[in-house]
Amino acid sequence: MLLNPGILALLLGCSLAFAMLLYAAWLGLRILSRWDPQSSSEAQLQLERRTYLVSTLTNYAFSFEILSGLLFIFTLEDIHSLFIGAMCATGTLNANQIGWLVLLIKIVLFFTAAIWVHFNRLDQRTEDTPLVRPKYLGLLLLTPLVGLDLLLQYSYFTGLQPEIITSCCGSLFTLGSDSVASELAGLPVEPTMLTFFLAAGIFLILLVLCLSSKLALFRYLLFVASLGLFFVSLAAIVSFISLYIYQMPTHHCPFDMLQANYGFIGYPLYGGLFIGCLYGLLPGLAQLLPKTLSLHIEIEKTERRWLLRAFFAIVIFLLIVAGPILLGPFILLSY
Amino acid sequence: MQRSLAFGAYLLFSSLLLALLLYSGRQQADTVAEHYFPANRQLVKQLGLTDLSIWSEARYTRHPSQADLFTAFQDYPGAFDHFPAGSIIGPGCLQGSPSLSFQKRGQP
Amino acid sequence: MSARLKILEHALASMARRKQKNFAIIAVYTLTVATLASILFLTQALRNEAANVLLGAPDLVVQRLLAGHHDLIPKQYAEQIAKLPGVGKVTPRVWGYYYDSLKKVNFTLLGVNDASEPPLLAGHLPTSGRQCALGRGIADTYGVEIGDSLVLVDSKNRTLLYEITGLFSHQSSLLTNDLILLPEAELRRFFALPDSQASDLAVQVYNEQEVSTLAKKIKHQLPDTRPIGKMEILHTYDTVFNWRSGIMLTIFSSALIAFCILAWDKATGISAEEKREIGILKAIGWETSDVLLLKFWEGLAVSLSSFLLGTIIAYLHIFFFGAGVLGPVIQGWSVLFPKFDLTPAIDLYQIFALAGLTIIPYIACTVIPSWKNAVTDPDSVMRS
Amino acid sequence: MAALIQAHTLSKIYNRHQADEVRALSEVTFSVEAGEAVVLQGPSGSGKTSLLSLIGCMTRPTSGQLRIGEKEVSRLPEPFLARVRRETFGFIFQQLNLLRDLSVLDNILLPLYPADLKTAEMHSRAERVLEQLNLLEKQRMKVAQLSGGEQQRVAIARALINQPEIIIADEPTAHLDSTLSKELLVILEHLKKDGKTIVFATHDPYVYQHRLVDRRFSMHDGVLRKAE
Repeated sequence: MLLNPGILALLLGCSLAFAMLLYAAWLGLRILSRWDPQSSSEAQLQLERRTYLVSTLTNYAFSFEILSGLLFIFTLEDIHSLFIGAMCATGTLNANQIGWLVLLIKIVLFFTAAIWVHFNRLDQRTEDTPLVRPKYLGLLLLTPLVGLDLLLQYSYFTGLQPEIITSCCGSLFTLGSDSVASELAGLPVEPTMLTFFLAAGIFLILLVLCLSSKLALFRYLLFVASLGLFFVSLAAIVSFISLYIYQMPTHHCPFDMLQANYGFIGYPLYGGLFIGCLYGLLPGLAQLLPKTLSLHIEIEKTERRWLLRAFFAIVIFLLIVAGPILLGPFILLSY
Repeated sequence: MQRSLAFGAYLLFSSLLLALLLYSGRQQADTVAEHYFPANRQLVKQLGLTDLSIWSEARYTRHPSQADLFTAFQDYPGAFDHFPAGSIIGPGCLQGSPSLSFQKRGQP
Repeated sequence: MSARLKILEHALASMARRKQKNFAIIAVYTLTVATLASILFLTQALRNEAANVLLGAPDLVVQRLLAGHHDLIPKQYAEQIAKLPGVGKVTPRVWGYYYDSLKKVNFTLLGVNDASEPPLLAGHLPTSGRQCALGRGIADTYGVEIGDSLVLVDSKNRTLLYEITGLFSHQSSLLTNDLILLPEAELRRFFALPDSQASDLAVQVYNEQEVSTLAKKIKHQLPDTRPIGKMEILHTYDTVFNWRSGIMLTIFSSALIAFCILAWDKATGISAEEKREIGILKAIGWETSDVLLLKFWEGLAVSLSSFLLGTIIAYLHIFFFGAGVLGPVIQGWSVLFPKFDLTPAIDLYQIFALAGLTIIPYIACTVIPSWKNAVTDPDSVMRS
Repeated sequence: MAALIQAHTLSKIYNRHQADEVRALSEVTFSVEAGEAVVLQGPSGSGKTSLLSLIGCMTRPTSGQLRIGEKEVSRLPEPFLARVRRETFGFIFQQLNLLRDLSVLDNILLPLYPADLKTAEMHSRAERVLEQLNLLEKQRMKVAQLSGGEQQRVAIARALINQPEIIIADEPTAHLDSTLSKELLVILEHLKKDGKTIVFATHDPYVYQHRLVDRRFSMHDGVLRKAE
């Protein structure tokens, strides 16, 4: 096991977050079993107060879980020098099988936790709190996921053996080998680029439609478009966006762009994508919530803000992507 | 209003100070990397050195990368103390062991 | 000014009114952060130094093992190794230890052949039999300078005098602190080493990629040897400092835990006065979430200011004051400990990791107490 | 026109189903019109304070209904009660409940912090109430340095800053000498003239016999009766 400060911070933080969530989930269970909005008893009042504790605990825990994704990537970048053959985070991730799984869970947690936090905030603004049950059920589902994240992270870091020779992005994302990653890297550039900009275009059009109309259908479509854009973008980053950022025709690594050599450009890039997709998902999901009047008013009030955030985040993302394609000296399409 | 401004100013000041320290550190590191690291590397090369001279109380701490396989606490080059006692018990004083001394210039 | 800022304003005002309590917390917190940060910065700097300087180390060091001991290696092994394809120069090295039982230090005696001037040396390398060059640490500890003489007792109990002709400058202390350089022939005489043998062999390898292959070949041809590659040497230092800092972080985490208990205690045991204040705020129309925000701001103010202050103190301590306080901890029993003149090797990642290690526990142990205070009954002020 | 405060069979039981159960209010029904000044009189422990904190949206009734203006508040969750409290009520407490180490101005501004008001608006409101209560020169002083009467006026200023419709005063003269009590009632009379509704709890005859009082209720063991 590596006693690296970043690893210690990650394990400590995730354990604390998990402990806080466990407590919150237990409180949530008690709230679920005894919740009675019609009652004005002392017990109900205590439960109402507990909901504050639950939301404070979960807000802190989820904020850390989201930050931990960053720290995780940071740490992978830092310790890559300990592994022979690892030149960036990809190499560290390949050092044992669990690495990629941890990353996947962290991405899933980012979206689910952020959605929970947003819906919790909606619910707290309404007088009749219609979301109490679905909210706490969701919390009960999310807590094991955070536990799993902690467990996998622990076994990943304990399983890291510095002597291991790992394959790095150079060998993982090269054309010709037989894996998902190499298939992504091997996607033909022109159609991928087309699909990517098409997906982004559809997303933006739907966004504008949602801003101007109240039709639920547009929101559902936007939800689908966000999901689509997210996966298409990830594929596009490996397939061609990375090439333009590194200005090299064979460098497909999705993590190198987070390093200082490339001006940390990866952070606004991934930030824009993740935040944009998150706020694109929310309006569609909000349509699925119970249709009480108070909630409806609150959704109408906040939805506009979500849509605008999605818009700006995706525009930033697209600008960063399009910048080097349009302005850079590197021309890929003629290859 | 004034208090949040003062607090904000304090945070800004100390983060700037920290940033400045980090930046100057980087500059310093660059100079060192340019001047002393090559010189030291040259020294290492010429004398054929293998280890840093940080701890000289025992052979395995003086040359961690060259130590014997059988040395206490030592299973392979680069293994470290696994007995916490190592940090509590100092080296003993052997009777009749030699010591280092010097003679000033001009003295008999 | 938004509601959040106004509540921040009140949070600061109420902290200013309880100077002693908050000052105590910030002081202890800052000290904890400074300790952890010092450990991190120091070991990181040492790692960086080792990684950069030891790049010049021999590509391969071949030692002979006899009954598990490190033993003298016959010089003819050098000829055999030199014949392997890809091997450049093979240099027999002669070195040994000299133990000073008064100071309890092992000095490293190293034989030199090549008299060409190395960098960072004042004076010159020993050329004749009665000369030597020393590391700065020895010179400082014993208060000697060029021209003085070193007195050594050899294996036959003869007292020998060596005139000091060269001293290494302090910039090379991390490498040469305890070195005593003698001409190789003189060192052989001193240790009574046979001419046909050496301490070990430094092997030059043309292609760095080939080092491990060559190591295998050498091990195969000469089964009683142990080849140590340069990567292994570099790796040793990476792990040693990673481990050292990890161990020390783990030990000092008890300080962190103690601090967390203090923070928890301070947050739980608020005075009747504070409790009344929160009651008043709620009675005049503050919501629970407003009070939680107030507490959040208080926590943020404490943790951010302590964190920044602590990190700055640690930085100054390690890189401006030569790790004066922490040095002895790393030093262990070393008497000849190099004066640290370290090069900062910190980036944002270390700062982030440090923030994670110190801020999260503080937040975690103040959440529940601040909630408990925030749900004070608003009508409590009416029935007191 | 509907009454401003309408209570229907309000009950409040503390520590229900426990050994130390206390029935503080039982089935109180009454209403207060806008602009009225109403007094609750009765010995201590009779439930006056409980009724005031119910009306002032500090707690929720165990049973019964309570309307403030158009809003049914008896089942509202706490954060919404706090909002009603902030927007509708000004409180003058028996023990003033000022933060003694803060300046007069800071104390007065406290109720406005959670509301999203512009800074200029906050300060113009503060100036208005400070002027009204003759505290303009003292606004930078700490409350602890003020005389009893001035502190009393700071407390009133704080109650007025959010421009409440209803003023609730719990034994406001209990710790005051007769001059200060007189001064307080003069201020309250002014407020009533401005159209504020005032609900007192007191057992000070000087207060409940004052000319500004429109109606009097007496409380005994949690039961409310019209006083003769």
